[in-house]
Amino acid sequence: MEAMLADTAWAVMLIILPLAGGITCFLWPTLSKTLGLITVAGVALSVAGLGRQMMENGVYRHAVGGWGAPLGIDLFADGLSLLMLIMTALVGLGISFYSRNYFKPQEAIWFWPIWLFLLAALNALFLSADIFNLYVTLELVGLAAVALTALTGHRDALNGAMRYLLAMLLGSLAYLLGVALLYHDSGSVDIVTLAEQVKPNATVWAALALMSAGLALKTALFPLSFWLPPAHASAPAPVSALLSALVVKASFYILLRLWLEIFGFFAEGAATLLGLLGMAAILWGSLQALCQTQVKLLVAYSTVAQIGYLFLAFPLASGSDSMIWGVAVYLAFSHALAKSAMFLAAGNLVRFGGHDRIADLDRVVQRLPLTVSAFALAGVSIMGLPPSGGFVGKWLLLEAAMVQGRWDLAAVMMIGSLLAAGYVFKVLGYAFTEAEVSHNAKTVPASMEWAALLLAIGAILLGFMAPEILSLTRMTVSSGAGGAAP
Amino acid sequence: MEVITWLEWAFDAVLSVGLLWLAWRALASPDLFKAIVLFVSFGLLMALAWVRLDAPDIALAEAAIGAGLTGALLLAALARLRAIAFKDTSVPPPQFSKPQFLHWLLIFFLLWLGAGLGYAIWVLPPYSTGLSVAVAAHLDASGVSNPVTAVLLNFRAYDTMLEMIVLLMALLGIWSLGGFPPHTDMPTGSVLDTFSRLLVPVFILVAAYLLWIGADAPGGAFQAGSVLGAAGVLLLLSGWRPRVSLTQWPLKLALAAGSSAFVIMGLLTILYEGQLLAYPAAQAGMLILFLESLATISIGATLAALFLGRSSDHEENQ
Amino acid sequence: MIPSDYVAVVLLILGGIFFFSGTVGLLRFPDVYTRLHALTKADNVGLGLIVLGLVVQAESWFVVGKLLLIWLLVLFAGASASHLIAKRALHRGIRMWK
Amino acid sequence: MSNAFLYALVGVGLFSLGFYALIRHVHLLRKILAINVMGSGVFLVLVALAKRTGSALPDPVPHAMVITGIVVAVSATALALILMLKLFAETGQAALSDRRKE
Repeated sequence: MEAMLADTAWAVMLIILPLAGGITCFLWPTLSKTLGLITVAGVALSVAGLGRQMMENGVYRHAVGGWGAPLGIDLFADGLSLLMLIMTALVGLGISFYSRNYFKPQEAIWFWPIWLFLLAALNALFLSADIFNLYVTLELVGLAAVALTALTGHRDALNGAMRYLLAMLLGSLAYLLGVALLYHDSGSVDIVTLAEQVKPNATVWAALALMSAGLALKTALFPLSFWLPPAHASAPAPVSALLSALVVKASFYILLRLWLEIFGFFAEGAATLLGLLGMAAILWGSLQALCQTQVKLLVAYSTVAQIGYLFLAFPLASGSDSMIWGVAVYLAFSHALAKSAMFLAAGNLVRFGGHDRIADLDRVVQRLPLTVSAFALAGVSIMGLPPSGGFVGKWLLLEAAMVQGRWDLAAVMMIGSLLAAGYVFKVLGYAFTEAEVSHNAKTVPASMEWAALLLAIGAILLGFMAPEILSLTRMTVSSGAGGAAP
Repeated sequence: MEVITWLEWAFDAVLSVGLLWLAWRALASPDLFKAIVLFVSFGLLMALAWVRLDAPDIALAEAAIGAGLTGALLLAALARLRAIAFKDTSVPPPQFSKPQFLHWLLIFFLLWLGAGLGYAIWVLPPYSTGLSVAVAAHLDASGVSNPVTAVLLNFRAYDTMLEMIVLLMALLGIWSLGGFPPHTDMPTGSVLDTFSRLLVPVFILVAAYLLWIGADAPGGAFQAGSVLGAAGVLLLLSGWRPRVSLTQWPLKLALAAGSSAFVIMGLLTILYEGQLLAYPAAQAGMLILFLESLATISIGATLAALFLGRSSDHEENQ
Repeated sequence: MIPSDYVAVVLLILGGIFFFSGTVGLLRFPDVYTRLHALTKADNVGLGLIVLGLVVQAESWFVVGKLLLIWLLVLFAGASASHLIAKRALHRGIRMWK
Repeated sequence: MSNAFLYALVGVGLFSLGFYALIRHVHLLRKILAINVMGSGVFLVLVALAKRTGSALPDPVPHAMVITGIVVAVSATALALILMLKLFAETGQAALSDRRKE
């Protein structure tokens, strides 16, 4: 039993399982609810299996079709992708648990197959080592996200979904043109072979610019974040949690992987530009969030701000060793847990009061204690207060910024955390007061409240498990086998 | 043979200018209907360009999907747009959204972008074999002799699996939105009925031929599937609607056939070969043909269902 | 240049001329019905000549069969399409030019 | 052989043309047309440069990529069209409205 468990290809299960689940949910819509949860639980188990497998024999590599790197496509998992897979599995579990009661029946039969295909695409994306394969997974993630955003069919959801689809397609085409240039320059689309053969000439610089612009547009980095707030705010609550926590991180992860393996060695100038845009994103996003009147829009603008933090890793990493990438992935993980908890809590508020206007939150603390505490705990992690995961991630970034003498980055990080505290307490403040117009509140199922709370507690617990997780991120190709066993 | 190369250069130059001019006219023409018709002819010119670039597989796919089906989808959408609006057909001229100075900023940025990309392409080495040597080396082990089908169905079969899911995803997205609003069906005359009744069997024959020939010559699952999709669109245009019993189980099975075939093949190859989608060398050709035939059915059904737009169970719970 | 090539070149040029006359008809004729008339007549005969030109050069009978099938399908499609366009134009009340 | 670079430059031209139309036009159907033209431009670059192998047979890998790309493009176009129609049915105009319904 032990041997059989050890050598099963868990990574492949991570992709095949949700695909099979999605197709079965499509064919038998009546049992899609239970089947969906079982599939997501199966995915979580597969991630655990993959993690255990990687603990023993280090980096995981799988040649699809048996053809090997330049000709065929390789699956590749190191510490960074493992962390992203764990993030996807945990947030996916919370959201699936929440969505069982959230959707009306005719919406549920479409939510589950699309969500399982999205999960499969995310897992495939985090495991892929082939830049054209990344294009196909990116496209699948984008189409699924747009279909889910427009699920309710309301005016704003359709508007947000249309804007998101056009931005997503533009980003994918720019990325694909970059893939075309890279392929025709060095004759391969496999990341490892590219890393060896790519030399900084005009074509590679054009490919770098195109791919970074396309991926920054899909990650909603500041000037290109026009599409994110309307899409994330108008989508159904579990979908906006999915978008902010997972989908946005997928394109960030690809940019990180490309920078780490291919472009990082000769792209200092572009790294400082990304850092500048990151700083602008933190300030602009936080200020916009401060002056929002609706919870979901506030949380969406907070996503724009927190993405800025992730992009600060680019200028810092080009200076020192690659430990900074581990910190960026860790910060993405903690933001995913906290932000999904926040959006689910916002969903509960909307379900409870019928609206999400901050001013009219009517004594929500007494009537929805679990939801507001979930929002508060998630806020602790977003703000970066100690013991939360957000604190550890931001502290490490701050430390690296000070070591490298980047006082501007450090200052912006501080201001960002201050502004984050501002908008979180703004919501919490109104949660205690009594609104003028009291309205008949609908009951919120306990499972939905507990889903939000568990994710928020996860964001806090992440801070306690920081040493193990950060040592996990050091398990990359360079550190060889078994480098990470704590 | 100097005349021939000069003639080829003249043809390429005319085709290039034609492509750019048609694309510009299609994007800038005031009337939407004219824009779509110009876009379809642009798609046909693109198919010609693929032939000039020795890419017959893509020419087939572009003519059937790029020009044909996308054109049909656009025209159907325009008809539905006008059916909802009941407004007169003259759509307001393309008003530009941004103020004037931004217009010139955008033009300057695009010229700079075009020049930069043009230079990035121009400095590429005139000769580079890319992966063609590796494909040629492993071609005989792949079970098919058409290199493009070998890449699509064997070397990068994983991409094609995700590709089938993308198609299914688009259909799920459309059905989850409740499908296209009802389109007033025009009374079809007898000519269209005889036309479609005679042509659909030929379509199915051509699709089977393309599927079979795909192993050795240009053709394969996507081209055959798009011809099947075209047959479906022709039937739908001539007023034929699938019987309700047909749209429950059989349609869903046909739609999911291609992707589930890939997923099951993935599972089997993991169990027996230890590698995802690694066909045993002896039966590679047969397995590829099996996968391709199911993919053809699935692509044809999906493309036709994309055009129909409404899902079967949508009607029940309306 | 063996004799069959000469025949092929002559046929192809003749076909080209018919296509050219069809295009001139498209540009010069006053309304949609006459243009449809010009297009379907000239282009089908033009295509027939081009197919014959290619048949002369074809290596195997199988290719000849496919070429003739192409011509047949285009004839069939051209006729039906022009009929439908003309019916639709009449339905939308586009008057003839005289 | 060297018509590869000619068609690649045409591809870049189509990409820029489509990019311009995507930004400038308000009507969603025109934006969808622009996305398709940009897609054709990128595919043209991919396949044109595959002809530089020096031998009669071009490089088949970009050809497979473009076939996958064409099918992805038609899926995205179908989804965009349905979104446009539903948006038109809800708001009465086939364009993105900037004002948020407060």
